Amino acid sequence: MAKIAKIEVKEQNPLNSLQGFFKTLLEQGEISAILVPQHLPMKDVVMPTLVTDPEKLNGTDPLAPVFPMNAAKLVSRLTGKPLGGSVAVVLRPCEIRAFIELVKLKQGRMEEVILVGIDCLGAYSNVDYPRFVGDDGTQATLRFCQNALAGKSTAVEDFDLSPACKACEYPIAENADVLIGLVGVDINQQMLVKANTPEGEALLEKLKLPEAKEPDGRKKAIDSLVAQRVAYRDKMFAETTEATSSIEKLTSYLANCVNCFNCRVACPVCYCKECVFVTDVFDHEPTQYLRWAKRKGIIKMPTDTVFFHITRLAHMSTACIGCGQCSNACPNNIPVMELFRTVSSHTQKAFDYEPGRSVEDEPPLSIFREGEFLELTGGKE
Amino acid sequence: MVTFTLNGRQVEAEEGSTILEVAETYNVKIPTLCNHKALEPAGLCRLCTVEVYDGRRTRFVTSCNYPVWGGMEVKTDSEDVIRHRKMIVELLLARCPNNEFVKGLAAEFGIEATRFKLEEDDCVLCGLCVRMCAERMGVSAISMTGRGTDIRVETPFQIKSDACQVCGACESVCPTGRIDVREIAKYEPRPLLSDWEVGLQERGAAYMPFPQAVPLAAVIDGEACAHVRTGNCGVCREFCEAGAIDLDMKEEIIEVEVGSIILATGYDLMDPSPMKQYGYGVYPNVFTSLEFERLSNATGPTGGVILIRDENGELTVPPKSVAILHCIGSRDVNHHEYCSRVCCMYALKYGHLIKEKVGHETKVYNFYIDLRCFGKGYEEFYRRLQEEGITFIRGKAAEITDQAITPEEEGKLVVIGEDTLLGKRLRVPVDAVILCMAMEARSDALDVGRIFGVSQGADGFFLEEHPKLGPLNTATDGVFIAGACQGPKDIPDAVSQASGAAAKSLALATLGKVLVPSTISWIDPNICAGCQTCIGLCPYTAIEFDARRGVSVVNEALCKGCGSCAGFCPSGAAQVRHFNQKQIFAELDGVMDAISAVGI
Amino acid sequence: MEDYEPTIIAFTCNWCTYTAADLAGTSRLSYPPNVRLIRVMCTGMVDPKYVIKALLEGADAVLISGCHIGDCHYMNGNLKARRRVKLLKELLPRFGFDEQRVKLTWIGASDGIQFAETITEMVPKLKALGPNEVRNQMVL
Amino acid sequence: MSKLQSQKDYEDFRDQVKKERDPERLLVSICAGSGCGAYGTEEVREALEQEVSKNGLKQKVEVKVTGCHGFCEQGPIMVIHPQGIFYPKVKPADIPEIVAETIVKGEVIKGKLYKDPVSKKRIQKEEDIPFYKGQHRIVFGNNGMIDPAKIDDYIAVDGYSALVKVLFSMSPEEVISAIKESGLRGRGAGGFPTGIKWETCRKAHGDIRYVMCNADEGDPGAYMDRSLLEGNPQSVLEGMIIGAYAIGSHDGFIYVRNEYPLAVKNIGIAIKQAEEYGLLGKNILGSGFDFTVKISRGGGAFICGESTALMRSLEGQVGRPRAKYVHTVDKGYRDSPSTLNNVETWANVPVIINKGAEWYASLGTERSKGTKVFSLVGKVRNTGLVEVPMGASLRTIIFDIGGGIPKKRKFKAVQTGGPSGGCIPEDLLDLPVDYQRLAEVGSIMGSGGMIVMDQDTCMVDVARYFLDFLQEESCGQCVPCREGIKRLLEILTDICAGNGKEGDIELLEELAGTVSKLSLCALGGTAPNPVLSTIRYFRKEYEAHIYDKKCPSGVCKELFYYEIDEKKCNGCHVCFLRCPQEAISGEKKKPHTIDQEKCIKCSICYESCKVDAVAIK
Repeated sequence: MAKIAKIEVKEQNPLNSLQGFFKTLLEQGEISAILVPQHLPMKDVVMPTLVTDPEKLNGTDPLAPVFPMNAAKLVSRLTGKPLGGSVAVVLRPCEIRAFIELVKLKQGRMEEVILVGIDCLGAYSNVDYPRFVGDDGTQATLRFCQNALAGKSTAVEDFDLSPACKACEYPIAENADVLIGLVGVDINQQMLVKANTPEGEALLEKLKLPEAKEPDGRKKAIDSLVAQRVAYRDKMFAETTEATSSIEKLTSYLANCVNCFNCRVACPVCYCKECVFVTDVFDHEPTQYLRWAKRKGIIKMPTDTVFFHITRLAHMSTACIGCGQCSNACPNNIPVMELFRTVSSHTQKAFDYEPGRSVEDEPPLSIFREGEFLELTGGKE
Repeated sequence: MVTFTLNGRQVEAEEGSTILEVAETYNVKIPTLCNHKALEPAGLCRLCTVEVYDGRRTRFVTSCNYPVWGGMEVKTDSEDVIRHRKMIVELLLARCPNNEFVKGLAAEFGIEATRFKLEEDDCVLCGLCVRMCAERMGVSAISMTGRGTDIRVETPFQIKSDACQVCGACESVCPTGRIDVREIAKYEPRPLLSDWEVGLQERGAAYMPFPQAVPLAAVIDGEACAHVRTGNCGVCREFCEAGAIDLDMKEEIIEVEVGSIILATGYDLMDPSPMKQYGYGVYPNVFTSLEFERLSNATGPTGGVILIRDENGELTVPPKSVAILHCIGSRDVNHHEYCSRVCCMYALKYGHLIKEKVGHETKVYNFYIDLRCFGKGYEEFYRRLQEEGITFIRGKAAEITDQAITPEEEGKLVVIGEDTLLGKRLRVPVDAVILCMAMEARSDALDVGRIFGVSQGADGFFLEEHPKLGPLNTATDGVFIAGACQGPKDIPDAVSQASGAAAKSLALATLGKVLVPSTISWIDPNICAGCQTCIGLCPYTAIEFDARRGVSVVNEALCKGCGSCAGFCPSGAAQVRHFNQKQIFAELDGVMDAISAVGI
Repeated sequence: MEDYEPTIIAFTCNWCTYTAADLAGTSRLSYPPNVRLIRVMCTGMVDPKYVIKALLEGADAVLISGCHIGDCHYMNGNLKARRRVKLLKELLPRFGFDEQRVKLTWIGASDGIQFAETITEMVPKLKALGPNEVRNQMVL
Repeated sequence: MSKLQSQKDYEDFRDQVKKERDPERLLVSICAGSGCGAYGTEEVREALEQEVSKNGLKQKVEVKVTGCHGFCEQGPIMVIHPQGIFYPKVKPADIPEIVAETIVKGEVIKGKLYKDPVSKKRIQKEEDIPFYKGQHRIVFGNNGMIDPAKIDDYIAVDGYSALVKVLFSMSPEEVISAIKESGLRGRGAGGFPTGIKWETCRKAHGDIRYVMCNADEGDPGAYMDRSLLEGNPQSVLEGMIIGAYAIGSHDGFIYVRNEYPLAVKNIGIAIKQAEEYGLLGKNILGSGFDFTVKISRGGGAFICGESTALMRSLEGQVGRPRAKYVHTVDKGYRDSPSTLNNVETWANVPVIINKGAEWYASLGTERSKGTKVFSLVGKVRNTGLVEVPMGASLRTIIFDIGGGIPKKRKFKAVQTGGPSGGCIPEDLLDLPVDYQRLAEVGSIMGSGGMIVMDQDTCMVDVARYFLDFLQEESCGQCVPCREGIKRLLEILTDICAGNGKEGDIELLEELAGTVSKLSLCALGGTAPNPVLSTIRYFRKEYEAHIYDKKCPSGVCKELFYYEIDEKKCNGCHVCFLRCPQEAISGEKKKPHTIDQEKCIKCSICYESCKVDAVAIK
């Protein structure tokens, strides 16, 4: 049975209380640092910061509806080799799930890290956030949270939360060591702190927070939120499937691609140090271009764009956790996330694989078994 | 050690040994009946009674279980002892006057008749069977039931026992032949047939594998041995004077590190049973070539005398005429298309042996397609046999029947065939038929091949690397093949090939090192992200993780170049030399370019 | 489309199917000339990229063929290949590549006949399917 | 009852029990041993209790149902204390008078007293009756005072004082040496010195030792062990605990035949009570010594009385003996050192400890000490259990105590030691009975069976009878016993049937020699005794059977006929009336004759003739 405590909210300012919680965490949690998003001096930028001084936690705002990058990559950098101290990382559910995938690929370690997850209400795209935030980032965050939790529209002018967030079925970071619960909770009064792992329980023990119970409405609120997102997602799948159902359509879908590979750079689970598409394998002989062109009469330049995307799907669609940073990063607004999530839904199902669920699950292509997929060869070994 | 007097002579013995044991070492014979080396002495028959004088009085004790002690005086054949023993035998004779064993025993004691009334029993109630079953087999399927004169050996409630494991140990120790395991066991006893004698002879669970076995030592058939199956029995230990039997020996897997392996697993003789027209298994005197080989062999079941089966199925009758049918199952589109190569020559040999051993009047008919007598001296041998009067009929025999249509066919096997040289249909009555069966690949060749990475050819035999350039090699480096596992061949050919394979192995051993193929993996450290997935996929544990650099590294001595790593590596850091991505893509481009140029 | 001749790119393992193809040849077995073999040491080294690329370059089908399960010269390369083919079979049909354009078979070294039969069976099916539309697309 | 936890606890309790017993109080003791029980003790007890309560005497009179008094011939026996008035053959109808006269008034009813058949006098007290007078009852003495279901009764006669003495003042070695000095020998059959047996067992290698009580009394007609277990089980138990202490054993068994239901019941009660009192079980009387006893019920095979067979039976195997070259004291039950003694031997132990080895050794003969209980049966007036010092002569036992042969018949022989004992003739009647002497004359002590035979007993038939028993009871394992006894019986049967032939006696002797010398166990070893002893002392009878085809005693039906002596017959007509075959003819007061065609030799005429006119020819 998970252990549940609460953060009491004073003056109807959950953000302040959350900051207070982080301070307690840093002071009493026997940890060396906290990785947590913080408003930077530039008024409309919220970036992960690594904080060791409790006093420097005043600007932290993990609730801000933006995440310029998937912080799993940062946690991977922090934990790839022994760190020499334990660090608490405050992450969105998709970041945690991405991190778990990276741990499977030996790009990070679970040791020395406490995963602190916060119920995710979604985020605006990097481009839209400055338009949303206005002058006071903190107030904007509080306003957003109240609205979102109350089920009111999050749309502003002509934009809304990013499609990835709208289609995300994982708003609750159930696999964090410590989970901060907002959904179904009156955050003007309190926020839940729930320990899901022995490590989380040990930490909560040290913090001496008042005990609490899960509010009755929380499960219902979560279910309703997920249902809303699944509905959005399924619509998105249908549209994308239609939009990419032939190679001709796919070509149009990806027509704007300029081989900048930003999507793969932004992708938290695309873990290669150097993508094969930038190695010399793809340094084609000039004569080859001509031969291709001769064969087809016309080839689109740059070449290898569709090849790149299908290959990337082959490589990591099973690991795609749907954070949407690919779309966020695309300079030419290609709906990369939509394509990946649609294809992933098939490839993940084929191997009965759910990325980010547990480090115990092995990535589909890293293992093999006798007697499986016999239908491929007519039912015989 | 204790010292005592045995028939007036000072003897020494281990403490704890029995008088009987000591007497045996001093060559003093004491008769026994219920004593058995493998069983605890019970002292039931009392035949081994001797006199012991302890300084005060004389007592009669059973020597089988009386422990010796210092200073005692033992007489094994005093007048009294002999008188009493004779009385015991006389009592037994009265009980079993018609039993050969008891009659023999009585004769040994000079007893011709008994003074008591005669009964009609053939059990002396020595209890050997019961004790064997209980003490050694741990089963107690039979026991002594009743009391006093009603005592007898029985199964519980006289019902056929399903506890009986049909081992026959009871039968084997019964001196009088009273015990019949068929009367005890619920299940039918199954004889153990000798593999070496192709089932023509029975054997025990412990047996000599074959006369020329090296080392010439007995083996124990684990599936039949009661000790192996149940942990009981172990009687053989008591009888092996060399103390060579270790029944606690466990099957063990011995790992031997070798530089090369020669497969010489041989062949199977094709089973003729499905070819109904030849009546194998139906007519007792239709033999396979291998069975006939044993029948004519000096170490075989008949000691080299060529005999065929009588009406009881026993090998007792010399044949007056024999047909030898060539190419059964080989050179046959319905079975094996290939020629088994050795049949012609052994068939000629059999003809010669029959003439020589059974007599020149014996008729031998060969039904052949062609006679393939290639090789040194072979054709000459063929000619000689023609001169010896052996009949050669060109034409494959079609059928064997016992349905006589003429008086001279009565009681004979009739080979129906055609003499293609004369263009005449034939019916040849003979006493016995030898089927020259095809040699075929071992039934487990597939499994063996998998273990060693050796493929089978279309005929099922192991595939050599190349028929001309690599006849001894296989697809797996360091694994060679020799003999009939590679294809039908006779002894000189098998010896030649084996010598060659041995030489190849030795060549490797002498060199002491092998060249590894260049087609192995390499991981580009500049690209490797250190995910270590390749380590889990490598079947040869040839990849290690270099923690310092954070990259995986291929051990070139272990890598076989399968490319499991390359097939996965998303960044292309892991690549197989000569099969790297650039090369494959180039190949692909080339193929596609060429196709587009010619249209197909 | 009567004169359409499908192109099959076959990634064949060195020990089994490549040998089988060789045997089919030395056995003088006849089968359609639509196949091009790319020899690999093991099906376990076939990168999904190769299949994607072949199809994008206009091949009408890709055949991956190796040793029977349990017979792999490298113990289990074919098991790994099977998972990769499974992935491709999920992935490629999303973009209109018919499922039949990727084929996995096990053909042992002595199965020259089976190799010939496999190709013989594939060609009419591919003809019925029509050419890979990528042939006329400007992408690679 | 809480457990007694020390010597003092025991002594206080014993003194209390004794104090509560008023020696002057009226006590009616009724024998409920198997003999008296069969005569109707239960009905007598019921009638007595009814009568007592009817007269309002419940407080004044104690009715005690006890074990066997020994004089089974006279059952049911009633003894009224404190006067010790002995009433034999009491019937329920006698009760009102006994209560009215003897209990209420204290008057003796002369007519109901025991009448000595020899002196024809009425005798009032038990101890004055010749049957008891000649006895020395150290083992059986207390039977009449104890209700076997009440341990307090045993403690009241100083029961368990020997155990207390042993536990708190003697070392095991001292106990063993006391037993050795007493000269006690096994009362079962072997006669092995008990002390030496215990000592060997104590010294034998092994962690666990067992003591066992052999109550598989199998001899036909013998029942002393049964009576002891039924009447005074605590004494046996006390002996076993003392033995266990001496040997160093903590586990005991009582192997008792299931045909003795009362013995099984009483020893069971005794064990339960002793455990409740802390006299058995863990930490006996706080001494730190543990000993538990289990009862094992045997199926009644004669052979299971043999020690190795008994132990195999205990182990759950078929009760068949093994060679005893390795003694059971070294490797017995479950291959552990085991001491097996018979019921009577165990019962002697507390006596020896209490009264001292020296006192015990003063009883008996040079090599046979103490007393022995015999079951005196057969053609003798006073059948019953007789306890005499070793060395008492056969004549004393049979004539003085046993009252001689009834019906004026002549004594012919006595067989001692059960079915495999020998038959001892009249001229050896003065033989002092001890282990050696019996062996010398070709018999054995056995467990104390004693069958008296009169002139009408055919000795060949006797031998045949016992061999028939032994043939069935032999375990059948070894050749001489199984085949030999069978053949001995075959020859004897032939002789009895008139088919004897010359050489049979010699063949019997030769075969018997082999059987006795070569058999595996004592059953076979002693089985020929009946044959050999009868040949030795009654060879003439054999010869008469074989050569004359006559059975002089008139038993073997093929070999005699009855004839009425005309001179003696007074024509009383009794035989005529009684003959079931109407084979006798004759008028009253005139000599009768027997039609031999019709006569089936049932012997009714012979038995009923008052003038001995019916003769065996």
